[in-house]
Amino acid sequence: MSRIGVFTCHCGENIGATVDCAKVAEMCKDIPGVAYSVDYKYMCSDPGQRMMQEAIKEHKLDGVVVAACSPRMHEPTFRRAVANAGVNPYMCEMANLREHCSWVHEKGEATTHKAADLIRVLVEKIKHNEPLFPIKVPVTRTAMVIGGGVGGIQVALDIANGGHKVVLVEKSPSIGGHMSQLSETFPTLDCSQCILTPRMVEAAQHPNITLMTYSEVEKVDGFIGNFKVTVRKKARKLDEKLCTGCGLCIQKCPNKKISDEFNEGLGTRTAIYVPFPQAVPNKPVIDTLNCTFYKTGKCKVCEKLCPTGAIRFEQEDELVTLDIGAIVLATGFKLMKTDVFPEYGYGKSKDIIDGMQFERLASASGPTSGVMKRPSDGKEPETVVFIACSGSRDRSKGVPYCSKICCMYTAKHAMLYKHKVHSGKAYVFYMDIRAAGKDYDEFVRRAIEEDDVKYIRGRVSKIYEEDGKLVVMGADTLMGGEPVEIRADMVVLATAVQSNEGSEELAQTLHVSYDTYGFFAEAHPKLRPVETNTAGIFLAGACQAPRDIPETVAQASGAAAKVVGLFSNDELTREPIVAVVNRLPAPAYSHCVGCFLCLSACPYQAIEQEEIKSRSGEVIKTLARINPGLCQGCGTCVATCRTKAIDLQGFSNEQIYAELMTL
Amino acid sequence: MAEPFEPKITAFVCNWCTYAGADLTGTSRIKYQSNVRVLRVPCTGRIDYMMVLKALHKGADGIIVSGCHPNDCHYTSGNYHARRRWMVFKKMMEVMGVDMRRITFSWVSAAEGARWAQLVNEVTDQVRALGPYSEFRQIVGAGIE
Amino acid sequence: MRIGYYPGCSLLGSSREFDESTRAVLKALGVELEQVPDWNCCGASSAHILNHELSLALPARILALAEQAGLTEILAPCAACSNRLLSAQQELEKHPELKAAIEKAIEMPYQGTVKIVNILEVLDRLKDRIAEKVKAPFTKHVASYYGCLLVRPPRVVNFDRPEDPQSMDLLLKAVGATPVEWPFKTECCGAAFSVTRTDIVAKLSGKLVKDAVNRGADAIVVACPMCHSNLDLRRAEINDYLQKEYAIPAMFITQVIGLALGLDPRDLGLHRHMVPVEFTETAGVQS
Amino acid sequence: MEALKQRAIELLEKGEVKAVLGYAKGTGQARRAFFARQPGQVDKLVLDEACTQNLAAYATKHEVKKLGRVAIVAPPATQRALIQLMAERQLRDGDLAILAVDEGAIKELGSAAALEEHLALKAQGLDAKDKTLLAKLDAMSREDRWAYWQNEFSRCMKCYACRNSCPMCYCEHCTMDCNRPQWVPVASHSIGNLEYHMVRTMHLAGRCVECGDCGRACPVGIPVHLLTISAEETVHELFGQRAGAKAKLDYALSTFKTDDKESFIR
Repeated sequence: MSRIGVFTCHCGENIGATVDCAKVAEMCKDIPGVAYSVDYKYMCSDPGQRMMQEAIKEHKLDGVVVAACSPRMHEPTFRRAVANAGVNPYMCEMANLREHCSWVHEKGEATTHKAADLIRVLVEKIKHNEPLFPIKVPVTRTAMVIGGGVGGIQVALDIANGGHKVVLVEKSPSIGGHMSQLSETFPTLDCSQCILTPRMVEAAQHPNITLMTYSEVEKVDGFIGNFKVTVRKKARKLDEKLCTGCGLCIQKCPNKKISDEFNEGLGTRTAIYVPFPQAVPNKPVIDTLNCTFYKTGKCKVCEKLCPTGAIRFEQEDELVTLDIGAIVLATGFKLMKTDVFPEYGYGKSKDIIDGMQFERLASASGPTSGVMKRPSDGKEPETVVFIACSGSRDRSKGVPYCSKICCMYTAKHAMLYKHKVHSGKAYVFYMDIRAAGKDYDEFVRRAIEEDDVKYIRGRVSKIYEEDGKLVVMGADTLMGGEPVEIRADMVVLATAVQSNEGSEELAQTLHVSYDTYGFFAEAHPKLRPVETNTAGIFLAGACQAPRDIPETVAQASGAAAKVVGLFSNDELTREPIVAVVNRLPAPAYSHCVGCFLCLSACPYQAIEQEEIKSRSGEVIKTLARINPGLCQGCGTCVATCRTKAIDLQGFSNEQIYAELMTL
Repeated sequence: MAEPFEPKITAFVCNWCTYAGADLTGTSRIKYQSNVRVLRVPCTGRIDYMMVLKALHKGADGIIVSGCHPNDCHYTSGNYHARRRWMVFKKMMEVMGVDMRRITFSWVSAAEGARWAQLVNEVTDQVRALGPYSEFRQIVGAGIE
Repeated sequence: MRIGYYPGCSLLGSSREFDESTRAVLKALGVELEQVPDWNCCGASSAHILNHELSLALPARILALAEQAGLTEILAPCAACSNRLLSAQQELEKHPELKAAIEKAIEMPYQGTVKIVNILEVLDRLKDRIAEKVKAPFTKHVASYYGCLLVRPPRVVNFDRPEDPQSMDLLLKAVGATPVEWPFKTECCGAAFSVTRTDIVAKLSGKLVKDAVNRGADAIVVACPMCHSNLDLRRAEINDYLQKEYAIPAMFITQVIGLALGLDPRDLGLHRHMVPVEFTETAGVQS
Repeated sequence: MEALKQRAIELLEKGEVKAVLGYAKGTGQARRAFFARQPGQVDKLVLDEACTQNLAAYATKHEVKKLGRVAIVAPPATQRALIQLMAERQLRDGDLAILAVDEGAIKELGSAAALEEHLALKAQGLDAKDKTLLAKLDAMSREDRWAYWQNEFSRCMKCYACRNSCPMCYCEHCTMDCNRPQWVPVASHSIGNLEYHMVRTMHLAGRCVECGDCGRACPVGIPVHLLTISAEETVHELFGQRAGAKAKLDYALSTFKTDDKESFIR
């Protein structure tokens, strides 16, 4: 027989004025199993808690119902108090006499009866409560950051400076990401390379950071604090330890006409190459698709010339498995290509370029050394048209969302162009100018007012070539829809920001959710913006949604703080409100029949398969098992299970049934 | 003279939205009728239809099932799963001839204190007008209690 | 092959040659046309601007008549007609209550089962047969001009690529012509202003004529009576506006195919054009 | 029939299967399940209009699984049940040789993929009698429907024949056997019967292959199959999917779409 104590709180006048607390306490004495019932002015006060603790000891209580305010308010308080009196904290439940009764009903018999009812229900529940213990999960204090752009670098540095090990995985040969491709950055127009390169070097030299460039995540197992991540180190065809980065191989490589990804196809590179001069690490890779040796079996010029003998033609990809405690995704974005717009000629014209290509044209380290030359014939463009929202906010052909960064970088592009070609004319076609950010609107105003960039509010319906010019046909909607025709030398499309190549596959590998457009989904759009639904996996930057640099960096530091917080303990402590699959002696083993229809009901991928094996190792039965490290305790699987093999601790079938049968 | 009929209303609510919304009703001191008894579960996803059946079994005249609005689920998708379950459950109950005017599904967020009061009042009034769910009580009476 | 035929008003009036050439070409290709009996106006231009119910009732009556005649498919060569018929059919399918009201108005049952096709769709089906039967390849540079109604709005007409259609180009290639790359395939000709604002037509269609010539076209090929009127009937205004005598003819796709099949230019109504089609007599012979 | 017998003998003789599960003559006009374990027993197999039982219900039994690979005579509903059992991981791909019977024609299907493809070609239709009854129920007032089922259930004695005949009711521990807590009263009184049938219906929504065996199994003639069939039809109407079509997990009630209709929610 249970020995339950009921403690009814007046909450001063808050409950006491509407509910006859003394009467409630009296009525509760008659509930079977209640060994003690008392009312008190303020249960949550120190004397109130002390009184409760003494009563627990004196009356040898094994369960407590505190009838006071909302459990969302004081449940932790009272559970702590109960624990201090030597009773398992999960043997304490709260009846909500204040928010759900005294504050919302009129004083009277019915309200007092309702108060007693609320208590009665929980007394019955408590009879079925089990002592629960916090779940402890050990934590491996090494983080993995996937993506080595500015976001990933920031996360890695912040975690490393917090004293924890970080593995920074980047799929291309160098860290730096898109930011390393930019010429200048808005709204300050400071050189992108100049501010990024020191960070790249810092990351490379940090004792707590291990760089894994030219590497990709292949497989992720485990759960928060205990991931096992398999990384594919793609073969650079080079012994990185021997290579000094002298660059002789690059100079002498005979194959020099390969389209250069870093320059967005506007320049060329060799078959053995580093993506850009400031690359970190400054070690080349061999592009085996274009290398003469891999194509014809002859050449090996680089191998002959390498002073340290570092070239390894026979080198193969390597798989490395790492123990990781937390993962941060910072895989960035890609731009929509210019060839998806039929009205703009499918990008057939070389002089219709995207924003990133313009960055390379404007960059001092770019293919034109920063001199404005249009790609088709190298002439200085006299008139340039910039088209914002190319593909963004376009339900019919593009993506419905706003790409967020284009308003700003288009203003920047127009300014950069005007700074380089003083006599040139710059036009911007836009839908709305979204320049919400510190110094952002001022920046756009500067482009319009000081640099004389002509902003035309309207869409461009068509671009066609005529006599060596690009005829841009549009409308000026602020002039009553007046058609506008501009004969331009170059057109820059601010194409939509899209989720990066392979992000859906990566999301599936990591079991994180993603939206229709392949952007990773945050756990809560407002309150948990840097977390994913999978515990221990966090987000930074444009892999979640279009983001600019300051936002990416801020979010990166946020994600890093989450990781450092997670790593501040040896063990993770989690509320034991988790689902459990029942276990029985052989031959049943469990009520679970292994239909796994619950699998897709779990928002957290916490349901695993567990094989029951005989002594000879033969699988007798396959059961569902719920990983307590991943389960968040929603109970959706419990309601899905036909055999009632799954139950939720703290809200078990027996507890709820008992409550229902008391109503 | 028999006492006027007061319906018994059972509400199943999720901890994070509707329960919190009902807390807000309290902190806002918005009054509503006291017929309802609230049963708290973590998520609408946890609400097994067995619970609704048992509530009817125990003589509930009206039932409220409520949780987070779509997209707002604390557990991301528990409410979406619940919604599907209710869609099928509702149709099954209709086929069985259960009076579905007595079961109300709703979304009440943690910010909708006034809406909770309104919902409870509406359901209470509606069920009071319908009278006791005697059809169901009869068959319970026919069993051995 | 037998197919229903809805000529519409244009094909009996200003664009008789479109009707003549369509009949002649399809006959040569072994297609039988069965005219929808007692057909009426499709409601283009006026009805669909002024009265929504009428804009549905008129096409619905045509389609209901076609249903009664046991037709499963009708060809509406005029782009405006086919556009109106399709729009009405789709709207009535989406709104059963409207359908009931319209059935009452036209005093006929309406099911909406008749498939509406434009001339390019029909010719496209016959492409292999056309290629086989070519007697005098039309070895000209042509600017294929689709106009707006054939491909827009895409969700209604659901035909070809709305920004950069290809079907006419492919047909023209099949009869030996070389379509020029030009940007104005679907640019506005000034359609409805043909009578009221010839100045606008001159400006808009003038752009088309000038560009087609600049890109080396010998003919502009169309599949819409309005396009044709503006490019042909209004050539004088166009030339006045452009201050230059442009002699490039505007031809219906059916006329081009007809010539290639070796049909008599008179049967194709080529003599009816304002801008003479100079190379007709020798078409296929000269290079 | 001859083709079936011939194939059955071959399978048994070559040792490809340990038994052929088919139909044999039962009492009177009835047909019963029959395991032919020797080529000589194959002659007892029959295949006619009266062979209605869904033999898939046997496929998940321990005793049958212990035999090893078994061939099973499978009319369309049985085929659907088998693929659904694979989706629910109760049968493994290749565990069975499926002798698909469609209007007399026999086709042997060895894998889930073959079965899936075979099923994709077929439209699933309801029995005319069931359709009429469902329409009749649909047309009733709610009160009449309640009265109808209460009247039907009044004959129910909870013999669980409907459950045991069902190929999808393979759980070793049924909710009905659940006593901590005792969700559904054991006794066959009104509330116990009602709750039993409600729970059975909900458990089969999205899983019912619409074979109708539960209704045929009922010794007192309650059309219990209409409940699960109408639930399955609801699932089809709402979510556009049916059980017994795919060998991969695709359970309507543990998946969702963010735009599922919710007009009933206020």
